[in-house]
Amino acid sequence: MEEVVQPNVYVRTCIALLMLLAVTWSIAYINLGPFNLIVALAVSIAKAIVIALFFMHIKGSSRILHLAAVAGVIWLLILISLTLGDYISRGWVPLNH
Amino acid sequence: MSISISPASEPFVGEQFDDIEQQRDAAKLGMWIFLATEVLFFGGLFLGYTIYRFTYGHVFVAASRKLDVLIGGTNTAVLLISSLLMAFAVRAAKLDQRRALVGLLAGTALLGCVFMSLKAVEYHKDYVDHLVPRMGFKWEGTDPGNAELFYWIYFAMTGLHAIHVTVGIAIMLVLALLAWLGKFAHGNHNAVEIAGLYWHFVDIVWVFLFPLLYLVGHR
Amino acid sequence: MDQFRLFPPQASTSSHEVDALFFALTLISLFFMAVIFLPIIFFSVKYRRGSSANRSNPTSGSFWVESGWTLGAVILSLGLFAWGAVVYFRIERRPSNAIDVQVVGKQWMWKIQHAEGKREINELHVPVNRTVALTMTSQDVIHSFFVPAFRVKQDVIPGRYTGEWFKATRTGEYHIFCAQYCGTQHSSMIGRVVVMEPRAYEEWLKSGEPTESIVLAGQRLFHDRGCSGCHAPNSQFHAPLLQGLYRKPVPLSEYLRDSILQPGKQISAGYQNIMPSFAGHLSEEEIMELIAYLKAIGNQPPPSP
Amino acid sequence: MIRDATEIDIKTRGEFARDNYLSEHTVRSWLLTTDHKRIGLLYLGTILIFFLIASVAAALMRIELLTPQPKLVTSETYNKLFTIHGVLMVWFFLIPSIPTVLGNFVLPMMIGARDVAFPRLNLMSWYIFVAGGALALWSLIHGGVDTGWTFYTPYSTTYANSHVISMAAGVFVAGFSTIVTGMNFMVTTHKMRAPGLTWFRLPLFVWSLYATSLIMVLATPVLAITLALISVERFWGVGIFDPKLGGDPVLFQHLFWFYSHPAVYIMILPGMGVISELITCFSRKRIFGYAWVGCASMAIAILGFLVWGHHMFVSSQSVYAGMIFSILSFLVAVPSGIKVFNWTATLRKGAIHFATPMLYALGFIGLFTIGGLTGLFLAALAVDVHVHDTYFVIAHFHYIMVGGMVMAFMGGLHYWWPKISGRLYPEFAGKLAAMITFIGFNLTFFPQFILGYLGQPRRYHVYPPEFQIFHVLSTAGASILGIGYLMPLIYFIWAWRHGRVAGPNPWRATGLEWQTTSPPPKHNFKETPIVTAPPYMYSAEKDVDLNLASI
Ligand code: HEA
Ligand code: HEA
Ligand code: HEC
Ligand code: CUA
Ligand SMILES: [Cu+2]
Repeated sequence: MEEVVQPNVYVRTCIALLMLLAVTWSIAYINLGPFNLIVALAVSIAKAIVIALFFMHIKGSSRILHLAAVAGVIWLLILISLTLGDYISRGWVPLNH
Repeated sequence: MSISISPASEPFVGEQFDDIEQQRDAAKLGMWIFLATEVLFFGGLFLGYTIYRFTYGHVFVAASRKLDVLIGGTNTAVLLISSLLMAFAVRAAKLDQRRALVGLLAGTALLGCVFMSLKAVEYHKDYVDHLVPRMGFKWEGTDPGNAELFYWIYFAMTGLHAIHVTVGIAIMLVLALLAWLGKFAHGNHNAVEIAGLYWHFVDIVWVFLFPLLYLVGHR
Repeated sequence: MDQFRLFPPQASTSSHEVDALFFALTLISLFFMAVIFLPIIFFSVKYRRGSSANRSNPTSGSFWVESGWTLGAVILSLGLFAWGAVVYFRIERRPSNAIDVQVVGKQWMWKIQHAEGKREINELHVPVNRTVALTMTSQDVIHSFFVPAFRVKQDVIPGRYTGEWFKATRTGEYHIFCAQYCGTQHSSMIGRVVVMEPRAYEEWLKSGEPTESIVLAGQRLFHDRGCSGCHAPNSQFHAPLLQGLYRKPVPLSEYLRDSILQPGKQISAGYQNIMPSFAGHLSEEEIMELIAYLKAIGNQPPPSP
Repeated sequence: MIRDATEIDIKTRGEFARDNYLSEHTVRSWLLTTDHKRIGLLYLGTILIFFLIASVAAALMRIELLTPQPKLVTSETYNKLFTIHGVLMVWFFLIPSIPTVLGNFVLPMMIGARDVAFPRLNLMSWYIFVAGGALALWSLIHGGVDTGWTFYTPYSTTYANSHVISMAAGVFVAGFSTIVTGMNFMVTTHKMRAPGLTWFRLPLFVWSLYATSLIMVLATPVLAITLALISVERFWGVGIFDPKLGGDPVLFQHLFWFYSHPAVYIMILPGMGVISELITCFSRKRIFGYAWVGCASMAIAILGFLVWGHHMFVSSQSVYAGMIFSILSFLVAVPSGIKVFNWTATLRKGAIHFATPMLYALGFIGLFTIGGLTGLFLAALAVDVHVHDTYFVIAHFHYIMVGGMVMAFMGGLHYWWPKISGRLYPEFAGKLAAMITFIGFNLTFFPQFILGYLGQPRRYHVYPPEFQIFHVLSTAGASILGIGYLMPLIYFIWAWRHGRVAGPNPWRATGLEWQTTSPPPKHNFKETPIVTAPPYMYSAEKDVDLNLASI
């Protein structure tokens, strides 16, 4: 028999998640300018981490699983940041007038 | 990943493995690697979203406002709760609680169906509101082309996610059936555990989709 | 143009710069080939199985040797990168005081128009020793405007303007190739650049039927298509005057293009978004003519109200 | 003194193992097998079919290009030929080649395991692959596709009127087979190693397969979603690559190359792994700089994800992005250099034996080096402006992919053939084929460098007459090259039944796969091996003594 987690850990995790959902949802009605996006993303990341740690049991599992869990995200960041870099810097050197 | 089914009281160990530990570790690692590929599979769409949101920020805000936050938000809650049930299902499987396991898997599937039904209602509403590209799309505001682009990305992302939910529901139903037949008894709960990982992953994707699509800018 | 050769003609200012880097790379490649192939041959002979060479104290690694060649390769790489980047920057950045030529690519031909209004297809006449700058777009798929003798190439993208420039240094005829695969007749999308003495070029410009300059054509369109109905001092619509516009920092061709085709994308401060989109109503050539006109009046001072 | 590889085994000569993985002969036993060795052979058969079709396309192209004006086929057909050639060669031959055939066959044995971690998934991945191939062939039979293997938008989405969707679907499906294989190999390497087999005792082939799997797993899904987007856009006519909606066709290129540049390392890393095995075995010496070569594989795999924009220097990508991608491209070349240098250094003080696999390995080093160095020309921004989309690029990648990877595949096939079949192939024929391949290859592709710098664009059906001489040389070379490929096909088939019995370890190599009988039994080892030493404990000095004594 493998070890199992206490049920209240799951319940608390879920409550935390629902609270975070409430945060994003309500923040959206306040104008924070560009911070709306930043807050929304921060909350989403927090939610994702909570789910991975407790529901998916990353907490307490081997290091290789930690690596596998972040690898996809890091690679996605590579894809997005380098491509976005192209779009942002287009036009810095005018190719036509 | 190998779904090991055996009625014996000893857990079933594939002939390539030395012991059940190795088998479980392998299955978990395999699933996590698969989830990494899933991140990048969705990643292509996230990239498209990022680039066009960067280029056409204003229209994206306007277009996002037409989506139904109430349905989107409720659906987020539905998925989060379904994840709770799933977590309990895995626990029940490990503790060899057959009845609880069947119930929890069925419950997870049920919430998945609730999600899909709400999604269907929402898609229909979008259709009625002329928000579906190529199907009577109408846009009163500025820049109809880029607004259409937003909805196209919206449907691509939520559509791909919906496909994943549907697959997840099917898996849950099959697992519930197998659990009912007692296939996961005696430590053979590997399949439930990795299916759980999948379900939680689908949940995480939605956690990002909800604010990015429904809450662009403030409302 | 049609004779056997091992090396392409060098007919522009860039061609020398690119070739210099090319030769440097060739030399470095030969160096590495020597450094690798000669030892392989030497060892193959000396240490062939059964030879009586001394094989005592074999080494299977050395931190210093490894770091040495790694570092050497890194430094060399950085140098080569820098050289390539400097020349690239020059090739990509459009110089001022150039002769403007508009190029529209379509399956499978190049439509070219000079500022003076003269049009040609699959041919480009330019004077020698003058900088010529192309503003290019495509009306269907991606093409690429490639003149090997000038060592320049640039993809031509639908919905956008890209630029390419060269300064021919030798008269003669050179190939134009479409280098980006664009469909069935991709390999027939070829033409020639004719580099002429300035005098001959002037004559060529004047030859044939008299043409309306690109700016004049744009002006005509501006009236015919109803732009002037709004963008005029006494218009009943509240629309910005376009004189002086081009002096503002933003307005490049790209911006003007978007203003005409996707007017809602960036709204000028203080105006309502009432301008209709002209997407689909203007050909790529017409848009280019309008832009040329807008640039011309854009350089004028705004009329005092 | 031993002059010929076939003679090595005289002393170590063993028996043909009767109890082996091939013992069952029914069709069912093949189609339902979960044995990694059999799956490797299933893959071998499948990819050879695709190689054959793609080669016929190459032959037709080469014959057509003999004359500047069209003779044999129409432009439309020509475009379909290079598309099918590229698509099949890349996705249905070269990417699966070494990983799924040699990797499947020897990886579990090399790490002392009974099988891969997920044998049933392994079989499933073959079926997925076959399904993808079937879709691609369906598309071919119904008229083919004319987009080039790169599927650039908006041509592929809006303008091409050929069977793009089914071809994209074929590649999409095959992609999942790649992902499953990569995942399987990674888990196998992590979880199934024999006791004592630490990471730094792994054979370098395993390191390279691990690095390859990393790319397969992290890059392929992006290709999948991109192809899905193409199909959807083509089908429904709305989409994110369409300039009419403000979409950007260049975004497609980012997505495509984010996959396809790493994919070129899927197409070379396994080859490098094979070469590491061959060089050390046939010079009877420990490989020089083991850890550096192993880590270089990982460095290539990871850095390889950061350079994709070097395919887009003239695509209207930003000048600064171009510079970033250029500098990273130069840096990713360094670990490849480390490998080449280490292979060369390994030869020093060895006892070099010129058996067929070694000839292929040396050929690989030569051709890969040339191909790689010309990659630097392409990475140097200004030069790429001129040679982009010309035959210079064609020559660059054929040097690496055909001169490099196909050579490595052949070398590996010859090296492990005695293990796979339990028999030796005729050594003289092997050497001859290796030599013919090498000569034919250079004649085919070297002229293309000159052609490319002269400005001959790629994907050209008709071309200016002054280029003809180089095309003629190239076609002549291809005919010789074709013979070089056909020969092994013939003598391998012959040797399968009639070759001399090889015994467990004809090369007296050190890997675990050589410690079991040939052909190996169903679960590879009679008992799980325990590893106590680093790999490649060869000794050139002793080897020479041994030989001299046997004169
Ligand atoms: C197996 C396949 C493979 C491999 C391994 C490589 C390896 C490399 N490739 Fe290649 N490439 C392709 C397959 C491959 N390529 C294909 C298929 C295309 C065309 C796609 C298409 O458009 O259809 C292409 C196109 C291509 C381009 C775009 C050209 C264009 O379209 O304009 C570029 C540009 O930078 C490039 C660069 C490189 C570099 C720098 C390496 C490096 O990794 C090479 C590293 C190796 C060496 C450098 C040699 C050994 C090193 C030394 C001897 C030490 C000395 C080194 C230094 C000083 C750094 N490649
Ligand atoms: C990945 C592996 C791979 C392999 C192994 C090959 C192998 C070969 N390739 Fe190819 N090639 C590509 C990948 C590969 N290629 C890719 C990705 C492209 C780009 C496609 C695109 O642009 O979209 C390309 C494009 C390409 C072109 C450019 C087409 C164009 O742009 O117009 C050419 C032209 O010479 C060519 C030739 C060859 C030849 C001669 C071989 C030889 O190695 C093949 C040898 C085999 C034979 C020759 C057939 C067997 C022999 C006979 C049947 C005997 C009779 C033969 C004759 C009389 C000639 N290839
Ligand atoms: C119905 C009225 C109307 C017509 C017709 C019209 N415009 Fe406009 N235009 C406007 C208004 C109003 C604005 C300011 C709001 C905006 O930026 O979209 C504008 C803005 C512009 C701008 C951007 C100016 C700036 O300061 O950034 C350009 C350039 C332009 N128009 C060109 C054209 C051309 C060329 C045509 C004809 C092909 C045309 N317009 C036809 C009303 C019109
Ligand atoms: Cu136009 Cu190729
Ligand atoms: Cu590349």
